[in-house]
Amino acid sequence: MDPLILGFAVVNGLLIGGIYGGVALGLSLIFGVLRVVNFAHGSLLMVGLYTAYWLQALAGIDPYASVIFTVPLLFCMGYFIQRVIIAPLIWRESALVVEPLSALLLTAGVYLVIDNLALMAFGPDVRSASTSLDMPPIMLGPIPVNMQRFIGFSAAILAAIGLVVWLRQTRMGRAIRATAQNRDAAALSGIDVPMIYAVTFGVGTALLGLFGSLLATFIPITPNVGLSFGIRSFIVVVLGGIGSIPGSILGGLVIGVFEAIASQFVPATSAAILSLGLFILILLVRPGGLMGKL
Amino acid sequence: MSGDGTPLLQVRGISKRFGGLQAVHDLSFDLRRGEILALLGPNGAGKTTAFNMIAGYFRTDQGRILFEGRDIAGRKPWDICRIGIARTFQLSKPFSDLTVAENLMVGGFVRRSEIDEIRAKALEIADFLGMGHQAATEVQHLTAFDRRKLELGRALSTEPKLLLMDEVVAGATPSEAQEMVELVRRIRDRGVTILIVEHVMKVIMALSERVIVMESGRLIANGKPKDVVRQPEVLKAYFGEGYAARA
Amino acid sequence: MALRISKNMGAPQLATKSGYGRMATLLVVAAGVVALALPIAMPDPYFVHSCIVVLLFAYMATSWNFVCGYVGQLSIGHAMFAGVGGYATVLIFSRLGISPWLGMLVGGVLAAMLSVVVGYPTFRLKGPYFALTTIAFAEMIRIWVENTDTFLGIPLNGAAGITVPLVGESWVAFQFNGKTPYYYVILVMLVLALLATWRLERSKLGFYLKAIRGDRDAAEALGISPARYQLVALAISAFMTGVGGGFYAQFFRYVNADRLIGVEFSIDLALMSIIGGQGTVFGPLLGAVLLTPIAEITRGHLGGVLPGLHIVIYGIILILAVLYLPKGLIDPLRSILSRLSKNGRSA
Amino acid sequence: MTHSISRRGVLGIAATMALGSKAFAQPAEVVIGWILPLTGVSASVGQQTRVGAQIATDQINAAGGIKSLGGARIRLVFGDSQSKPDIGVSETERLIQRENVAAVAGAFNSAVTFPASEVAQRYKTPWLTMGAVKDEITERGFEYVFRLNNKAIYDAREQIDAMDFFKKETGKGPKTLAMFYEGSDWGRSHAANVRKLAKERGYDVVLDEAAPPNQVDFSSQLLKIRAAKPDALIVAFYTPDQLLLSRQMMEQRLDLPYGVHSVGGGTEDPAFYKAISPRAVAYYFVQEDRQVDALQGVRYPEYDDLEKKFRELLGYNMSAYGAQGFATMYVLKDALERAASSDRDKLRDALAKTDITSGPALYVGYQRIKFDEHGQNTFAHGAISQNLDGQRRTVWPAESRAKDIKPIWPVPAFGARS
Repeated sequence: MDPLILGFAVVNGLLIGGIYGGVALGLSLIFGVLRVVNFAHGSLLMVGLYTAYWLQALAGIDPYASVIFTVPLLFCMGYFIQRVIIAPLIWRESALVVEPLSALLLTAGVYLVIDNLALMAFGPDVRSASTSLDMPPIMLGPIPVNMQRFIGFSAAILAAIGLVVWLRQTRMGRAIRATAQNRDAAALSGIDVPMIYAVTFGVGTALLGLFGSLLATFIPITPNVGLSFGIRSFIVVVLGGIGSIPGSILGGLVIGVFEAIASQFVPATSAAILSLGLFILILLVRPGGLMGKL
Repeated sequence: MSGDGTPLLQVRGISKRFGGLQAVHDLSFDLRRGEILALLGPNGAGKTTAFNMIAGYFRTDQGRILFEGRDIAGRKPWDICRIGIARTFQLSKPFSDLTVAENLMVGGFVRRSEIDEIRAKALEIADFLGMGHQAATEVQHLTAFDRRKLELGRALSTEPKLLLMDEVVAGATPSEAQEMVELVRRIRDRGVTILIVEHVMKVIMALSERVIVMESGRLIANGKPKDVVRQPEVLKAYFGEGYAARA
Repeated sequence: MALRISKNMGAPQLATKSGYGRMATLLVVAAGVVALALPIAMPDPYFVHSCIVVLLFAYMATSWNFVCGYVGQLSIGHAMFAGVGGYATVLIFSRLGISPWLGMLVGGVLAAMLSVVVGYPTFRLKGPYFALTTIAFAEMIRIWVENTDTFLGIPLNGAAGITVPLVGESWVAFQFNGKTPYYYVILVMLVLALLATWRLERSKLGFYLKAIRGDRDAAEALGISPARYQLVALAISAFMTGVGGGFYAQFFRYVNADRLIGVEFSIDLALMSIIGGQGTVFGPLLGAVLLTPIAEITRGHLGGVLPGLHIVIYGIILILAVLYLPKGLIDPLRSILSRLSKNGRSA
Repeated sequence: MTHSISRRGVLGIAATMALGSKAFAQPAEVVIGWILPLTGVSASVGQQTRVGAQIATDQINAAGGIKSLGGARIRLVFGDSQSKPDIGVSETERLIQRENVAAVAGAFNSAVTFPASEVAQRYKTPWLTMGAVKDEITERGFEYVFRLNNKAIYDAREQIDAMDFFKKETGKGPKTLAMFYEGSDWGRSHAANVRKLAKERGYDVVLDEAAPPNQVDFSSQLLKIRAAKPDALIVAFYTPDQLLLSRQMMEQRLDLPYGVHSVGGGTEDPAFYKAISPRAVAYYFVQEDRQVDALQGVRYPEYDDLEKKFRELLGYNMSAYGAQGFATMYVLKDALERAASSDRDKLRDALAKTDITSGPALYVGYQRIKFDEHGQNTFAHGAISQNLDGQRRTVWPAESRAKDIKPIWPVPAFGARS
């Protein structure tokens, strides 16, 4: 294989892999704290993408500027979903332990509702947003690096760092970590666990608002675009170690580079089979993932 | 009654290490047919580790565990159950969406295949536990103490020769503890040999003919309860912290 | 469900339970009579066709429930077993000329073999990990079949799928012009699956699966090797699902990977079982009987007007069921039955 | 594109069987069924077809319905296949049994059309294939199955024919081809046909690559194309993937001397052109099911009404799917008039004798509609357009070209475009 082509493949793999990791951050955070597998994760990204699209189509707001709207909006959606749909499950279980399967089914229901509401509201047509900023590719030696993807990649890294710092340094962050470690003990020491849950869910989906805005400029937007990211996000999170923030990014990078290089040797369809196989293998051999504490 | 004297279980030099921690070090003891042996020791002494090694939940790093003369070290929990060793768990783990009778039936399949027979046996055990009237109750509606009794009954349902019990009276009221002591005695009287890990001294004094004491993974004493509690190393290791604090 | 409760266990409850059991038995017998008479009473082919679809999903959901409901694990990959069964049935008939009746059984056996390969490593995983792994396995197989035209000389025909060669009305070829024969075939299959589940309830395997669902460690202490019994149950479930895939192929006369091995198909089976009441004999049947027509009616009446609405309704039902009927729709039905039986006694 | 569009029309005459007789009756209703993917990944196609068919139906009814049936009005009923074969079959059963349709049209996806048209055959109900291009659909000896549009093999042949023709015309042309297509039914079957024809015509296929649907990044595949250095690229993708591919090709300035040759799919979807920068699709060759330029000569008033209403309802210009839905209804109207009956057998016989050489049924751009003994419209053909100054203009066949149009061949590199 031509080393230049391989270099291209690695750079592309890192860029898209970082984006996968960034999109998966919220999934990992929510699982780490609430033990809820959010099946609607991809659908919420779709909401972020459409929000960015409509802000541009109706109000002429550049997708990059729309972050100031998408992030709060998605935070509220996440907060609302937790408070209204998932919290009753927690009350029913009377303990603060949600049965992972019930939660998975609930979020699967949310996914069906959101995706098809989007179909009813926006129709099945493909949309795209575009930025008015001029973004020529930057050159990494002979390899051009696409700016829009590079921004997505950088945002993923920064979001992960920001999240880690926030969880370590702030009162709220520490309360979230305490809740993740032992929700009963956290509740006993006066932490408002339901509120922590809702905030965590909100933050996890707010990240999707961010990536909705950043990806809207280069991802085709359809009501079922979430599916493209959904299953891959699960792979990324499991690979990196469920609940681990750096693990999410690392998992994304590994999958991105793995698929990019594999695709040079086999068709994309076979590469997809290989990454599913890698996913199964990791779960079986090292269920804690690359960065898991197991 | 102190058994017929022939050893049922012979533990020979078993050890277990978790990372840097030597949880059990070269532990040896015998358990005679028909006796109730108590395993004592402060928290972290390695009691539960030793217990889990016998029950097949942990692999032994070295040493042998002979049951009726056969080495069972390294066997899987379900095989160990099949050869006649039953156990209870420190935190009772009933099958909460099944009824009492159904809980008591599960273990019966190890010895029998006729379902009516198994059901009859399960109802008999329920009566034995004093829970006959609750046979059709779903376990999630039981009190904590009834769940403990059920845990014991479920172990009995496998018709064991040896019963390993982990802290059966933890959290029980004095009168419940008394009931449990009675129950354990009656189990022994049915011919079941018992190894019991217990913290509550009163229970041990009332039940066991012999105690062994562990500290930091090693055996430090072995004898009649009254004698053992006078040994200085036992006093230091055990009563110095755990028991004194509890009492 | 009814049958589970009718086990006579404790003396004091005996009266209630048998009263309840009698009601349940009556209901089952009545349902059976209705099921037998349906195509005669309502010979409209579309109606019979819809009934077959309901029964097929009921059968598939019952097969799913056989392992997943009883050990409390969520498989979202059961379609792979249906796919193996469906493809095997069609290929054995079209390539070797062997009757699909035999082909369905071979397909079932192949599905059971696949299930052992998949289940052996997978069953060590719990909860969402298990669910995600089953999706991954099924997706690997789906993508592979979609992109494989021939494998070892077997024409899988890639994404195009395979049609069943038409030979006209023939019992041997399992092809009928009318709907009624298919109806009775799937009805018999469903009854057999229900009987198998009913047997499971009172068998060692059933008790063992429920024990594993309750607590794995405790189950091990009672002489149960979880891996072994879960695998046995999975193999039986996969066999049943595979045979169902064979029926699907014969009835629709077409198999393709996108649908038959697709995630959506797997999700449908799981949802019907869960919404109806998993881990019970009749829960999956109830789920299929209620959900399939809802999907069909909303699709028929709203699909052309408000595309997507029927799936929204489906999603809302799922959310409500998980929140308010965690044991499935069978649970309130059960309490109604026992109330009725009490009233009956006092009257 | 042909591939994904299927047309299905079910004509049902509700309850008024007396109509067939010469007795003078109230204007009755003829029910026509359509099976379309109204939800799921192909929902866009289903909706466009539905709108096209509905507009045609409204026009027919407004113009007095089916005159030989005493002015019977046509009513459409739709079934949503969700692109799933079993659901398509069930919906076909419903339309035939419950809605009592006179004919069924559909169902875009070959995977649905295959088993669903067999249902129609079994019930002796005419089935008008819309969109599904799989050759075998009309090769099973089913006398009730008709197809207005191209077969898959026609699509591939037209693409290669056009290349051969440009080569002859200019003396220049590609030697090596790369194929990149979506890895499900349509893309793969098209690729198989191209592969076969390319070999016969002496083209060297240097890359043959499928991708699973709904990708989020094509960088790796573009690298492979770059490394293979083909003279031209043949693609077959649905809209989302086509959008991603076209954008990334422009971003990465992946130049192919003889351009991108797409077979319908996303490049026929008006939503695609709304979403993509015109620069990204400049000089694209698109194999189209509908030939806009060929229609410039003959305009029927129905066309203006159609195009206006279509834009009002969907927000973009007429698509090939909408055109097929529209044309299918006029083919059915023609057959109903001649059958003077909504009886399924009579309607079938009338359809078999269809020979349309004028009128709105030709809106897709065919010069004639006539079915062969397999039910295939042998006059079905597509055209190849090239995207010139932001418009797709027909460049092949030569006789369909507008006077001012000449293909740009080879195509300028991205760097050389203004």
